Amino acid sequence: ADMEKVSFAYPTNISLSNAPTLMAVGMGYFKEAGLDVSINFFQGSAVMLPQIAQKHVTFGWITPDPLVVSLQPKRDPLPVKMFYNGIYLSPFEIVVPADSPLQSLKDLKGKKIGVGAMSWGNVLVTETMLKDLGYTQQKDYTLVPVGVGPTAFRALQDGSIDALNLFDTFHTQMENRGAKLRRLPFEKKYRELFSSGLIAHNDTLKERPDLVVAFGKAATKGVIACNANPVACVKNFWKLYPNTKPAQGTEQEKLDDAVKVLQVRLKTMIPPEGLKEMGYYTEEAWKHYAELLHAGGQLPTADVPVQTLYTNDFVKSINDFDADAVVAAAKSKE
Amino acid sequence: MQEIMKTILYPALTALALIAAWIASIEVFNVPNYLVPEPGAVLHALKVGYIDGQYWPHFFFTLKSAVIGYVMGCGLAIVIGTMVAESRTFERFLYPYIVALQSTPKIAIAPLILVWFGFGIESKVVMVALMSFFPMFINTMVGIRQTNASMLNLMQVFSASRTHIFFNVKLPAAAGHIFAGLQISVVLGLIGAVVSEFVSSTQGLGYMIQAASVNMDVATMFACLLSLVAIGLSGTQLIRYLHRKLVFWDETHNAMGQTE
Amino acid sequence: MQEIMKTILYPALTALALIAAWIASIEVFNVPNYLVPEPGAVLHALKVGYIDGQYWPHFFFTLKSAVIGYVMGCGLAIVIGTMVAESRTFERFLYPYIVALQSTPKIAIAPLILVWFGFGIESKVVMVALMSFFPMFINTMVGIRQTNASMLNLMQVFSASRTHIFFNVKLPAAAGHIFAGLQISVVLGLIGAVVSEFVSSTQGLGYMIQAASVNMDVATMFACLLSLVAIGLSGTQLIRYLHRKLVFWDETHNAMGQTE
Amino acid sequence: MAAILDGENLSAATQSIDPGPVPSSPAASTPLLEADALSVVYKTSNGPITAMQDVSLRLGSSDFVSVVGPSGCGKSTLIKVFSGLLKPTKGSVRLGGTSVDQPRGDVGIVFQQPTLLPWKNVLDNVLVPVRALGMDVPAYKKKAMDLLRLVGLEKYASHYPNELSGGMQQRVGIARGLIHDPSLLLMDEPFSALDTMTRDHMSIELQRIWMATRKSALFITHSIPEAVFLSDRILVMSAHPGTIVREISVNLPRPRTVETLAAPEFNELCAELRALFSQLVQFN
Amino acid sequence: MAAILDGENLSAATQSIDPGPVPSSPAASTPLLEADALSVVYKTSNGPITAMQDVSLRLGSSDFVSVVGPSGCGKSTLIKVFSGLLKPTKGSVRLGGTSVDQPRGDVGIVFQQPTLLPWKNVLDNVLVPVRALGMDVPAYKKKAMDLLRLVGLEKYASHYPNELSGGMQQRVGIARGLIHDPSLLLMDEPFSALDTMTRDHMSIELQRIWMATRKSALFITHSIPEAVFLSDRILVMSAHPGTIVREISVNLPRPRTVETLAAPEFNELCAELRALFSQLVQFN
Ligand SMILES: Nc1ncnc2c1ncn2[C@@H]1O[C@H](COP(=O)(O)OP(=O)(O)OP(=O)(O)O)[C@@H](O)[C@H]1O
Ligand SMILES: Nc1ncnc2c1ncn2[C@@H]1O[C@H](COP(=O)(O)OP(=O)(O)OP(=O)(O)O)[C@@H](O)[C@H]1O
Ligand SMILES: [Mg+2]
Ligand SMILES: [Mg+2]
Repeated sequence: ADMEKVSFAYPTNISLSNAPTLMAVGMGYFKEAGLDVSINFFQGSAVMLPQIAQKHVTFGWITPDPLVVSLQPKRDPLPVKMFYNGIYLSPFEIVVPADSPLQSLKDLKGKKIGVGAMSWGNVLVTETMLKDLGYTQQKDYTLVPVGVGPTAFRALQDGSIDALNLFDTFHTQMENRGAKLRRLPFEKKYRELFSSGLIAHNDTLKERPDLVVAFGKAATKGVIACNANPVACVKNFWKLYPNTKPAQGTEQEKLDDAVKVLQVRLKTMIPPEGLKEMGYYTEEAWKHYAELLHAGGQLPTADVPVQTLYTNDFVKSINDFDADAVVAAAKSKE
Repeated sequence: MQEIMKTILYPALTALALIAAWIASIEVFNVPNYLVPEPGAVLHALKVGYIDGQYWPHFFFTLKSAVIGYVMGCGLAIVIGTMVAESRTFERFLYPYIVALQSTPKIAIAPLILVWFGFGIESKVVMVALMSFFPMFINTMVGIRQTNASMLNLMQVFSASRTHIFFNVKLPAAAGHIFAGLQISVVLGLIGAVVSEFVSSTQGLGYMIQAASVNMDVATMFACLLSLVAIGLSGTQLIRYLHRKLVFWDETHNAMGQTE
Repeated sequence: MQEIMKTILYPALTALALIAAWIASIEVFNVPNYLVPEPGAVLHALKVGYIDGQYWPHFFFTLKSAVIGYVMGCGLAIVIGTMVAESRTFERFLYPYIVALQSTPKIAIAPLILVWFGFGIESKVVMVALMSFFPMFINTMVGIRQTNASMLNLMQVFSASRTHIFFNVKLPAAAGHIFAGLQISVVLGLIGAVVSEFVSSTQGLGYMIQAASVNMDVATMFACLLSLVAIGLSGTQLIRYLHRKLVFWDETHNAMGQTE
Repeated sequence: MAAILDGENLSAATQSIDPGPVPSSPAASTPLLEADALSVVYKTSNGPITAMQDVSLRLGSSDFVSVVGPSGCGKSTLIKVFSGLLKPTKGSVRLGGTSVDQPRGDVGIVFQQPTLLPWKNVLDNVLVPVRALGMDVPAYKKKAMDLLRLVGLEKYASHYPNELSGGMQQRVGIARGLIHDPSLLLMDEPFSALDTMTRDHMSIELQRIWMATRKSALFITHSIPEAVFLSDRILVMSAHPGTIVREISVNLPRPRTVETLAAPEFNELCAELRALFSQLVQFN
Repeated sequence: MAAILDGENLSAATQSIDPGPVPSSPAASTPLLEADALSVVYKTSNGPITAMQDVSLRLGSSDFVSVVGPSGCGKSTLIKVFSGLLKPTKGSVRLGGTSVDQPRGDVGIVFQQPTLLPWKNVLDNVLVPVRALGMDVPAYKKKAMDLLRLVGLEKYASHYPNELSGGMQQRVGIARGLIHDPSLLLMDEPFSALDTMTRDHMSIELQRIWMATRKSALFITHSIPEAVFLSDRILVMSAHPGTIVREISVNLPRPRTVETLAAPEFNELCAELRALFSQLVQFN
């Protein structure tokens, strides 16, 4: 009866990538946990982070790079921590048209690579990755900001760029629209770069561990349920956000396309260790992140106290539920 | 009557021509439908949106923040524009900061606005007010400065108070400028509402556009853009109508007098 | 002389007051520096940027697209504004579409602009032109419509050509409106440049702000915002100066005549 | 020069009048301007106002016709219609044989208000018709300076209108009306803001210019002696409705001089007009 | 009513003049307005123009003083200075004992141009001073209508200025100048756009009003008989530099009527002024 009001925010606009976590709404997991969750969307983590730092937003979904970069001398530390690893594998890919002669990252010498915007976090990673091959930006290759969606698609098709470096889900969407794409292989260490996870204010983590666990648990159940029944997950998402349902195409086409996109995302959300270990961070991964950002010139030193940025304290309690029951419930959902 | 016919008929003709060009560009130039949707798809989106009713809450959310912010922004702009026009001291102290504030892209200061005003409708209203402010401010200032000197002298001879002069001479004399400002601000305020919804919102036409664009759903994007256009057009038409009705003395209209 | 002193001194005073308030808010209210940077950090960023020279290419890139786009947008606005003011037919056919185009948030049509004009400076110029256009358009239109009827009649009696009337009567009569529009468009054009750099660019102050904002580097953000403000202020001051010089007959200035 | 045309002391001044060369014989008056049954009804905020009713008028190609009448009787309206700026509600106007539907370049005009362009200096204001009609500007510059000398403003050629007094502005307007030798000259109370002496001087100069060029002129005035002195014919208008109640021919020989003013016919005409006039203006 | 004050036929009209009640005795002329050694130099695009030089003037609290002088001699400038709208370059003005640095409410003014507010109808334009001074509007509405009747515009009370003829606009300006019983009335050629008959009527009405209220009045005109008819004193100004060259007292008994106009003193004064005037205006 007495539900606790909790606000949860994404630093991007709503898209199918958010569907797994939001399956918790459709399955009623938040409600079960006594949480009345309002969901907000912000344009960029720079807009969202201050909201969490001011406790206007309780929980957020965020990539680690702004946090790592904030660990600079003379900067006030942000009073926030990530407490749940949401995406284990890097969602970024470099794609080329299927009939392109380019086969590996090596072939990108002298080519134009499209990125969403120069300010995107993955640009650093891409630069570092190509640096490993001895290539430097401007000299050996050029990055072209092309935006997402139609413009990026168009740029790749008309040859203004040779390769495109965006999120996996964007690429899948293009394929749904008829594009024939091929993904260039990444080195394992780049592929295994973690990405977004849950974040909260230090005070919340200290004073309301119960709330943190309750929220994390419900969200985790949502991901598991979605993984068990992607079709129901898509339908749940469309029910929550009817405007995200495409206007063009038949019902079945829309559903098929959406499920394809969703499965791409789910692949990055399920940890290699299996469903019981959802949300763990390793210190190496964080260190690796700092090294990358240092190599890319964003951090003056790679030797930063990354352990202040995250905590694994809650993961055990969060995973303390019956995953099989969740899978079963999801499978029986329409 | 004929006048009304023309005001409706001509734009309708152009609209038809545009739609024909739209269809032709898709058919002839093979513009892909992830870039420009087919008119049918947009129509369908509009139907789903407004007949089945899914867009209405978004439409009203945007309308509400736009209207409140517009009224606040324009009101403030008239007051401050008048102050700056009336006093060299105010001008020196305020003018550079107003230009400074306005030269800063609002998107860049959005985080501050969100922190101060929250991410509810308040921050959208503030953004609309900020956007509507500047054209009104400049036009009010220039308009008031241009008031015919003889009329001001007339009032000064009678020691009329500043307020009296403002309402009886300066405001009507600046009416042309003010209405021009009001028209510009309609459009800018609307953009302010949409942009602030881009930055953070779970409602509104701006949010719909952003969400649709992420999902590559161009038909919905176009449907929402058309809704915005409808609001913008109604707003400017309303201002133009008020302009004609209220500023009846406007010289050009009475030129040499109209004969029957 | 004294006038110049005042024009410099007063804003400088306010600026000092603002900086004091800035420092105080950080010290007293403990505003964290990920939200508002310390003045020292901004100064440092400015030094690195402009003395060591790292910002200059960005500064000039933004300036260049802003200036080119501004000139194009305002020029076009004066031409089309005049056409619409002069002809009811043009008005009927064009006016609604101009308002429609302008009511659409530019960010929403940015993808189309990018597709048509590429990712280089062209698309930024187009965006600036689109943003500068509207205030100029409306102000030109309203200004020309308000031209004193007796002056027009005078010219008509001599069968002056439309062009002649335009350059000799309408343009000078609308000068107040036009300069107000030019001032507004400076600021809007600048925002257009920055926003288009947000959307897609590898250069410019907008790109710098965006990049800094991702890294939560507020000092750099503020330094770039200050650079924008500098451009905006110089632009509007230039326009105001031209206004005073060119529109010397402006009634208020000559009020009852000035005595020595 | 003495006050002649305010008629207060008609014999006072006899010196220094040069009405210009006397033309060999007045040209036959072929109709230049024909107005038939003109009516003008203005739309106003308080319903229609009939400014003019059933006015017919014929002006030969070298006629000088004056119009007198009480304030608000429709004199300015007549000028607006003849210049093509206002379409009459009824009736038609023909100028040089073709119908006047819109303004035409061959008309010179002096408005009741000076109507100067504030962004042009005095000389350029006088040259406005020359530039508007695409005529040769340098050639007319000297004439403009001569006209400015005539109206006593040669020293003000490079001043701007808002630096002039009311009477000076009106004089600039007069110079502008005369600059381009139009075949028809319409003047709406051109001398109203001038002092007696300047006014007399201007009347005599106007007669000299008119006799030299023999163009058609329609002259609106509030001064009866001025009308009699200058005109071939005088039209008297009444108000409510504005219509021509009387047409009086002035058959005094030209050039008229101060002697003319002392002539009994002159004074009889003035007296006749004054009597007529006093019936037209009623105050309660 | 006949043409009286254009002086053309001074014995023509004897009927229907009602100069109002005769006051028992004229109030003693205590100085209301004192101007000392006024000079006005305008800044212009072509260097300074000396519009007025060393003008001194004293106006009693119930004086009627006229100013005559050629166009551009500085008459309007004088009015601007007295009303406080223009600061003189040199010299000082005192009104009712205190220095005039800025406009003050106790002055009524009729500008040379009508200067009506286009967004107010005729009645509201007449009421402008009443509203500006915060006086009781309903109480003055009747007076405004009376004044409009006086100037022959009662039917136009709810029309807007751009629907009036030039002379009608000027008459609205006159009514507005009289509405609020100021202690000083400044009038700049108020009758210039009016026809002879209306002008005469207005002169006589003005005298009646002035005699009933006995306020100070400064009246600028181009008509010599008008000045003589209305004034206690007449100031004659010359141009370049604008300064007072002569002050003439008019000692004709009040109320002045058409008989006054026939009086030899009246005509002598007019002749004297005219002679003076003809020396002031020079044309080459
Ligand atoms: N633009 C207009 N709109 C409406 N009514 C008008 C307009 N101009 C003039 N009138 C009306 O038409 C009538 C005649 O006006 P007009 O200006 O022709 O008079 P006029 O003879 O020139 O008078 P004056 O000697 O005072 O200049 C007046 O009653 C006036 O109210
Ligand atoms: N605002 C002004 N700026 C500059 N010079 C001016 C201004 N007003 C008047 N003057 C000059 O001052 C002189 C006197 O002008 P003023 O208007 O006082 O003359 P006036 O006697 O009223 O003439 P009129 O009878 O023609 O109205 C003129 O030479 C004029 O050029
Ligand atoms: Mg008239
Ligand atoms: Mg004057």
